[in-house]
Amino acid sequence: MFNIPNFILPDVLLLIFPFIVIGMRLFVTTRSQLPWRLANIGFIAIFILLNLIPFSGGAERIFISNWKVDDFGVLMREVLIVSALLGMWLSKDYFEHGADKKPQMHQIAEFIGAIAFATFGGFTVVSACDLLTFFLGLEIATIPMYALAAWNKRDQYGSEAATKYILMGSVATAFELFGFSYLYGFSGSLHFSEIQAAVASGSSPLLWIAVLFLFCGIGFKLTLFPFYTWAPDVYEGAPTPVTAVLSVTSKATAIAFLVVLVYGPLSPIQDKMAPLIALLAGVTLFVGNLGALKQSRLRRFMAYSSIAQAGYIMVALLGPATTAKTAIIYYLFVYAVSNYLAFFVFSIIGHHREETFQSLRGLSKQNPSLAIALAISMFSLAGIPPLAGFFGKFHLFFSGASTGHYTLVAFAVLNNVIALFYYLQLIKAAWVDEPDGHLTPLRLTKRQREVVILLSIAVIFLGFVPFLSNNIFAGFTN
Amino acid sequence: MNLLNCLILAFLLFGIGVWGLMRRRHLIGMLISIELMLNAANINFISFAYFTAHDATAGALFSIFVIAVTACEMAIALAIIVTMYRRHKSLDVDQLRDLHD
Amino acid sequence: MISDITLGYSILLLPLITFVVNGLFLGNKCAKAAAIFAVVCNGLAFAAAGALAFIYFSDFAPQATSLFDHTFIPFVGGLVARIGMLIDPLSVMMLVVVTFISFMVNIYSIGYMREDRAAGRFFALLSLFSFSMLGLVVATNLFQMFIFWELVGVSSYLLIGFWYHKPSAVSASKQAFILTRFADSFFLLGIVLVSYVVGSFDFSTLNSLSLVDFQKQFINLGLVTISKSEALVLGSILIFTGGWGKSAMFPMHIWLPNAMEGPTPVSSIIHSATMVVAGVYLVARLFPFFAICDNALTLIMWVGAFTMVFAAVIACTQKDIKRILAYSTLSQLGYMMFALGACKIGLVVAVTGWTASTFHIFTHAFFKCSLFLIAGSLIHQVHTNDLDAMGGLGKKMKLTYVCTLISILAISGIPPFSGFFSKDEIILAAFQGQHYVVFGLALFTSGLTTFYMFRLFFLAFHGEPRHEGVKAGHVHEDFAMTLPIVILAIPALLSGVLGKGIFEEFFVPGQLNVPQLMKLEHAEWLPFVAVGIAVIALVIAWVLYASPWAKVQRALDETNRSGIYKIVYHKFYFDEMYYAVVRQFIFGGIARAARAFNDYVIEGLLAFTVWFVHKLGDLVRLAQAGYLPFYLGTLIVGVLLWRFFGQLPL
Amino acid sequence: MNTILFNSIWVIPLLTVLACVMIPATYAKTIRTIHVTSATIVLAIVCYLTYVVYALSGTPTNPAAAPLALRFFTDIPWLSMFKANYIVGADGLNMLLLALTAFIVWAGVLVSLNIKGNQKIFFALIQLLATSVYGVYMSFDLVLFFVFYEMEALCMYLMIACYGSGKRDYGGKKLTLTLAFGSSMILATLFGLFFESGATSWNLIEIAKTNLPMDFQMWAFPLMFMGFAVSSSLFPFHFWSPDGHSAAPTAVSMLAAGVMMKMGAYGCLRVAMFLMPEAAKIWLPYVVALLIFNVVLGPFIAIRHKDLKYITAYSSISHLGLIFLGLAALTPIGLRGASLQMISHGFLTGLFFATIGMIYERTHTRDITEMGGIMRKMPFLGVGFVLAGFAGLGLPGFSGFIAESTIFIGAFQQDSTLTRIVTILAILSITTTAVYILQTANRMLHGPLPQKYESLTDGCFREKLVIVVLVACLLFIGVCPGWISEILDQSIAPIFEKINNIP
Repeated sequence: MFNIPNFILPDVLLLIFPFIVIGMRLFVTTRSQLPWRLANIGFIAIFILLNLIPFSGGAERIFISNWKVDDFGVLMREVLIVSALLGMWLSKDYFEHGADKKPQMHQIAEFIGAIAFATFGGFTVVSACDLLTFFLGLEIATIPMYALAAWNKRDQYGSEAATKYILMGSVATAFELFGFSYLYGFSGSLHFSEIQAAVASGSSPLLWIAVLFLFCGIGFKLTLFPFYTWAPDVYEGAPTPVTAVLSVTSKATAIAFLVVLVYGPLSPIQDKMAPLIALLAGVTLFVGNLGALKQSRLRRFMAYSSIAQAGYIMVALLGPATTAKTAIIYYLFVYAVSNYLAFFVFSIIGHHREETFQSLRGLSKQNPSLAIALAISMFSLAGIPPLAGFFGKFHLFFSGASTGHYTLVAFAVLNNVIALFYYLQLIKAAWVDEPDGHLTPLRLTKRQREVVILLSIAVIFLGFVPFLSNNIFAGFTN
Repeated sequence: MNLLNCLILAFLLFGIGVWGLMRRRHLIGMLISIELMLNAANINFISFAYFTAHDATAGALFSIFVIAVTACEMAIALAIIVTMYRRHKSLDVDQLRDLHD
Repeated sequence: MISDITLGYSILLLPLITFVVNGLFLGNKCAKAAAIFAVVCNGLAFAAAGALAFIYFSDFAPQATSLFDHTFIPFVGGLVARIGMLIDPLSVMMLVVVTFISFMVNIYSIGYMREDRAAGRFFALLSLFSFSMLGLVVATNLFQMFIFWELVGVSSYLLIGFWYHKPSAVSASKQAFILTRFADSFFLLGIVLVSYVVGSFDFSTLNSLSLVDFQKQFINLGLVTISKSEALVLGSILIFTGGWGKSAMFPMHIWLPNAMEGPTPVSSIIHSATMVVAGVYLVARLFPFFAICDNALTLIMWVGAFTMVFAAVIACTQKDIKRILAYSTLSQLGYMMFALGACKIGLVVAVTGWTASTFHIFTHAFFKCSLFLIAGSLIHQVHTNDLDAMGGLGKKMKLTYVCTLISILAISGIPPFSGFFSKDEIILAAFQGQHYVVFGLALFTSGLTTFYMFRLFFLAFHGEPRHEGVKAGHVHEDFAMTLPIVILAIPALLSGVLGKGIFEEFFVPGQLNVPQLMKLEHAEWLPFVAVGIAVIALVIAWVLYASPWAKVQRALDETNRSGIYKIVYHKFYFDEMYYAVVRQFIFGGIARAARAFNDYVIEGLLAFTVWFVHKLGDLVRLAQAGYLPFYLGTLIVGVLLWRFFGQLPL
Repeated sequence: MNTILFNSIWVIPLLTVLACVMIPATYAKTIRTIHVTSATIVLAIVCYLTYVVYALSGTPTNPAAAPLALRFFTDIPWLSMFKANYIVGADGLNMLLLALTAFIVWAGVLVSLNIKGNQKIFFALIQLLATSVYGVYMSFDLVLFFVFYEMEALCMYLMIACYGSGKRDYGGKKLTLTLAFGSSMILATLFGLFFESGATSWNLIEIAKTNLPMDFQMWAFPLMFMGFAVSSSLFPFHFWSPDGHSAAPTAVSMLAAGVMMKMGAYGCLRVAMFLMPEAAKIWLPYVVALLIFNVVLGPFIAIRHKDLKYITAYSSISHLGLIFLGLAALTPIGLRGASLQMISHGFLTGLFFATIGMIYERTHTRDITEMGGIMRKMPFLGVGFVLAGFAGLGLPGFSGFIAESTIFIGAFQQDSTLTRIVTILAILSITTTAVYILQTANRMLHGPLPQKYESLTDGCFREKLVIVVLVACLLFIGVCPGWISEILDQSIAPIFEKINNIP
C-alpha cells in the first residue's frame, strides 16, 4: 500500500466528492439544500488546499510517473475551481425558477456533479505526462459538457444545441485522435518526455500532420477559426449557467491543452509553429469581433466575444514559456471574473425578461449599481484600463511581442477598437436607451448581490493592484 | 501487408467517415460515420504499435481506451438525440435550424 | 530724471486705472462718477504729458532716450520682447496730443452721453483707447508696438460698436476690426520676418541698419529663396501694410466712413489722435528703416497720394456730415503718408517731408477733433447726420459757428490758421522731391478740401433752417459740449504759428544710413499759389451753396444726377465690391469648399470604413445559418485551410 | 512632504469617488459638497506645488531622473512580470499642465452642479477623468502613462452618452472609438519601444538613454505620433472632436477640449519626440503639411457653422494645430510656444465652453442665428464670452497672444521649406480666426433682442466665479509671461538637447 502524497489531495477530493453529492440524492428529499451546501464546501475546500500546495515542498511533484502537479498545473486548477464555483452559484437560481422565458431546471446535484467532472477533466489535462492521460482528460472535460448543454430537457433549443455540440465535438475528437495516433507513430511512445526527445531529434511529415490535426481538434474546443461555428448556436441554446461554464472552463481546459503541448512535447518546434499560431490568433480574433457587431441576443453576443477572446489568448502562445504561462493564467483569471460578472448580470436581467439587448434598456434608471457592474464587466472585456481586462490583454500582448510579433500585436490591438464598439453597444442599451413600456422590477437574491459586488471589486482591483499578477509570476520564477 | 498500407487503409476509412458525415442527413447515420473516423484512428494506433513503436503495448492500450471513451460519448449522443426526437419528431438534420443568426 | 520716470508711468497708467476702475466698479453703478473720474484722470495725464514735454524740450538738443525698459518675453539670443517708454520729440509730441485730445473728448462726452445709461462703460473704453494709443506711441520696439496696435484695434471695435443694439453699428465695428486685423496679419508677418533676419525688435537697431550687411545671406521663404536684403525690403512693405490698414489707406479705407456709426466722441478721437494716425506714426517711427528699403517709400508715397485725391473727390458729394469729415480725414492722412514717402528723391533722402508730416499730424489733430465735436453737437440738436436737416444753425449757435469757421479755415490751409503751415510744408516737400505729379495732385486736393469743407459749412450753418426743431428754435449750446470745442479752437488757430519753430528745430528722423539731401531751395511762390487755389475753391463753394442765387435744394438731392456724380456719390461702389468679395469669395467660396471637403470627403471616408466593417460582420453572420452539415463542413475545410495556409513544413 | 502631496494629486479624486460610493444618491447635496471640496483641495495643492517648482527653479533636481529636471520623483516597483514601475515626477512643463487641469476640473465641477440625471455617477466619472489626466501628466513610466491615458475612454462615453445633448450616443461613440484607435496605435508601438530598446524597465528616462535602431524608429515614430495626435485632433483624425464636443455636457467639453486634447500633444513631445528624436527630425517637417487643414482651413469651416459648440470645436482644432506647428519647428522657442499654447488654450477653451454651457442652459439653443442681443440680458456671461473670444483671436494681454507669437517666431526659425510655408499661412490666418469669433459674438450677443429672451437672467455667483477665475488665469499668463517661459525652458531644454545632439 503506497502512501498518497499530499499534493494529490485536491485531485482525489475533486474526484470523489461529486459522487457523494450525487449519491446523497438517494437519501434526501429533492427540496433539500444539503447537496448544494456540500458542493460549496467541497469546492471551497479544494480551492484552499490548492493554495497550500506550493508550501507542500518538493520541486518535482510527480505521482506514479504520469501525474505531475507543476506550478502551471496548480494555477490552472485554481482557475478551473474558481470557474466551477462561480458557475455553480450562477446556476442555483435556474433551479429555483425559470429564466429567459425557459422552464425551470432540475437535478441540481447531478448538474454540480457534471461540472465537477468537467473540472476534473481539466485537472487531468494539466497534470498529464503521456498522451493517454492527456486524451482521457480532454474527454472527461468534454463529455459532461455535452450533457450540461442539454440539461434543460423541456427546452427545444437546449437539445438542438446539444446535438450540434456533440456531433461536431465527436468529429473534433476524431481529429485529435488522428493527430495523437500520428504523434505516437512518429515518436513511437506515448510519454511526453520521449516524444519531446523525438521531436527535438528531427521532424518529419508525420509529425506535422499530427500537429495539424491536433490544432484543428483543439481549435474546436478553443473556438478558433474556422472551427468556432458551433459556439454561437450552442452558447445561445444551452442554459445560461452552462454557457458561462462552457465559455470559461472548457476554454481554459483547451488552452491548457495547447500550453502543455506547445511548451511540453512540441517545445522544440515552437518557432516553426509560430506562423500557424499567429494566423489562428489573428483570424480568430478578427472574425470573433466582426461577428459580435450586430447581435441582439446577449448569450450569442457573449459567444462571439469569447471567440475573440480565444484569439487574444492565442497571441500569448508565441512567447517564451514563463511569460506565456503567466500571461495566460492571469488572463484566464481575469477573463473568468469579468465573464461571470456579465453572466450574473444577465441572469438577474433574465429572471423575468428575455436575455436580449432590449431587456437591458433603462437599467441605469432602474438599478444604477447593476448598470455600473455591467459597464465594469464590459469595459474589462473590452480591455479598458484600469480594469483587470486591460492588464490581462497587456500580459498577452507582452508575451506575443516579446518574440517580435509586432504586426500581430498591432493587429490585435487595433481589433480592440472594433471590440470596444460592440461592448459600447451593450453599454448603450443599458445606459442610454429609454425603456419601451413598463419595466418588470428586478429582484436580486442575497447571493446574487454579494457575488456581483465581489466580482465587481475583483475586476476593478485585480488589475492595477499588482497582487495577482506578481504572485503568478513569482510562482513560475522562484 | 506493411505500415504504409495500413496507414492508407486508415486514411481511406477516415475519408469514408468524412464523406458519410457530409452526405448523411440522418443523425444516426452521421454518428456511425463519426465512429468510422474514430476507428480509423484506432487502426493507426494498432498499426504503429505493431510495426514501428518501441513500446507496442501503449498503442494497443490506447485503442482500447478509445473504444471505451467513444462508447460513453455515443451513449450521451444517443441520449441527446432521443430528447431531440421528442421535440422535433424527426432525426433530419435539415430541421435543426432554430438556432442561427 | 526721476521725475521724468514718474511722469512717464503716470501718463501711461492713469488712463489704464480709469479703464479698470470704471470698467469693474463705477461703470454700471453710477455713470456720473465714472465720467468725473475719467475726466480727472485724463486731465492729470494731460498735465503729466505737458510737464514731460516741457522738461524735455526745455533742455537744449534733446536726445532720444527711453524712460524705462522691462523685459517682457525673452526669445532666442538678442531677440527679446521688451515693454519700454521711448522718449524723443515725436513721441513726446504725440503724448501731448493724445492726452489733450482724450481729455477734451472726455469732457465733451459728459454732455454727449448724458442720456445714455451705459455711459460708465463708454468712459472706461474711451480710457482704454487712449491708453492703448499712448502705449503704441512710446513703444521702443516692434513687438510692443504690435501689442498696443492690437489693443487700439480692439478698443476701436468696442467703441464703434458701442451701441450694440444697432445692427449697423455692430457690422461697422466688425468690419473695422477685421479689415485692420487683415492688415495686421501682414504686419505680424513682417515683424516675424524682419526680427528673424535682423535678430531684434528694437527700433534703434532697425533704424541703424544698412542693407549691404545682408546681401550675402539668403533666406528660404517657401516658394522662393531670396537674399536677406530683399527679405528686409519685403518685410518693410509688410510692416507698412499694417499702417496701410490702420490708417485706412485705399483700398482698405472703407471701414473708416462706416465707423461713423459709433458715438461721435469716438469718431473724433479715432480721427484726430488715436487710431488712424497710428499708421502714419509707424512709418514716421521707422522712417530710417523704410529709407534704406528702396521702393518702400515710393509705394508709401503713391498710396498716400491716391488716397488723398480719391477721398477728397468722394467727400465733395456726401450728405452725411460725419461721412464728409471721415473722407476729409482720409484725404488728410493721404497728405501725411505721401509726405513721408516724398522724402525719397531718387537715391537720396530729404527729411523735410518727414518734418512736415509729423507737423501735420500735430495740427490736424486739433482742428479735426474740434470739427467732429462740432458735428456731434449739431447732430445732438437735429438728431440726424444728414445735411438735409440742417441749415441756418449759425444764427442759433454763435460760439459753435465761430469755432467751426476757425477749424475749417485751418483745414483748408488759409493763413494764419494752423493747417496752412503744415500743409504748405507738405506740398513744398512734394515739390522739392521733384514728384511733380503728386505735387499737382496735392495742390488740386487742397482746393477740393476747401470746397467740400465750405460746402459743409454753408449747408449746415447758412441758409434757411430745414429742420422743424431748428425752426421752432429748440436749439441751445450745451456747456460741457461747447467748452472743448472752444478750447480746441485755440490750438486750431495757433498751433501752426507756434509749432513751426519747434518742429523745424527738433524734428528730424534720427541718423539715416542713406545719402541725405540737406540744402533745398524754398519756393517762395508756393504759399501764394496754394492759398489762391483755396480761395477760388471757397468762392465756388459760396456761389454754389450760400450765395443769394444758390439752389440749395437742387444741390442736395442726389436723384437725376449725371452718371459720374452717382458713382462718386456711391463711393465708387467700394462697399458693394467689398461685400461681394467677402460674401461670394470668402464665405461662399473658400469656406464652403473647406467645409464640404470636411463633411463629404473626411466624414465620407469614415462612414465608408464603418460600413465596410459592418459588411464584413454580415459575412461572418451569414455563415452562421444554423445549418449543421455546413458547420461540419467548416471543420473539414478548416483542416485543409491550415494544411495549405498554415505554413507548416509539410 | 511635497512628494506625498504630489502623489496625492491623482489619489484624492479616487478617494473622493470611493467616499461617494457609500453615500446614497438621494443625498445629492452632500455629494456635491464633497466633490467641490476635493476639487478645491486638489487645486490648492497643485497651485502650491507649482509655486514650489517655480521657487526651486535653478536648484539641483533629482539625479535619478537626469537628464530630465524632475522634482517629487517617486519610483516604486509595480508589475513585476513586465517590470513596470510606478514612476512619477514633475518638471515645469507637466506641473503647469497639472495646474491647468486642476483649474479646469474645479471649474467643470462648479459649472455642472445643477446637471440633470444621476449626479452621483456623473461626478464620480468627472473625478475619474481628472485622475486619468493628472496621471498622464505626472507619470514617467510608459505602462503607467498608458494606463492613465487610456482610462479616459471609460469615462468619456458614459458622460457624453448619458448626460449629453443632441446626437449624444453618436458623438460619444465617435469620440471614444477614435481615441481608442489612437491609443491602440500607441500601445502597439510601446511594445516595440520596450523590446527594441532592450531596456530593463518601462522607465521613460531609461529608455531615452538607449538608442533605438533607426529602421524601427522610422515606422514606429509616425504610428506613435499620429496615435497621440488623434486625441489632439490633428488632421485627418480631427473628425471626432466637433461631434464629441457638441454632444458632451458642459463640464465634459471643458475637460475634453481643455485638458484631454492636450494629453496628445504632451505625449507627442514627451514620449514620441523625446524617445525617437532621429525619426522625429526626419518626419516632422512632413507632418507640418497636415497643419494646413488644422490651422488654415479650420477657421474657415468654423465660419460656416451655426452651432456654438461646433464653432468652438473647430477653433480648438485650429489652435491645436498651432501646437503641432510649434512642435514641428524643433526649435527651443517653438517647443516653448507649443507648451505655452497647450496651457493657454486649455484655459481659453475652458472659458469658451463654460460660457457657452451657461448661455445654453438659459436659451436652450446653441444656434447663433436664433440668438441675438442677449448681451443686454446677461452682460456678465456675454462679456465672459467676448473675453474668451478675444483671447482666442490672440489679443495681446491674454495668454493666447503670447503663445501664438512665440510659436510663430519659433516656427520661423525652422528653415525647412514646408514649415516656412505653413508658418506664413498660419500667421496670415489670424484674420480668419477674428472673422468667425466676431461673427459669432455679434450674432449672439449684439443686435436686437428676440421677444422670447426677455426673461433671461444673468449668471449666478458660482458661474461668475468660474468666469472670473478663468479670465484671471488668461490675463495673468498674458500680462507676465516671463516666469512661465522660464519654468518651461528648463523642462524643455533636455528634450531639445536630445533632439539637437543627433550626430
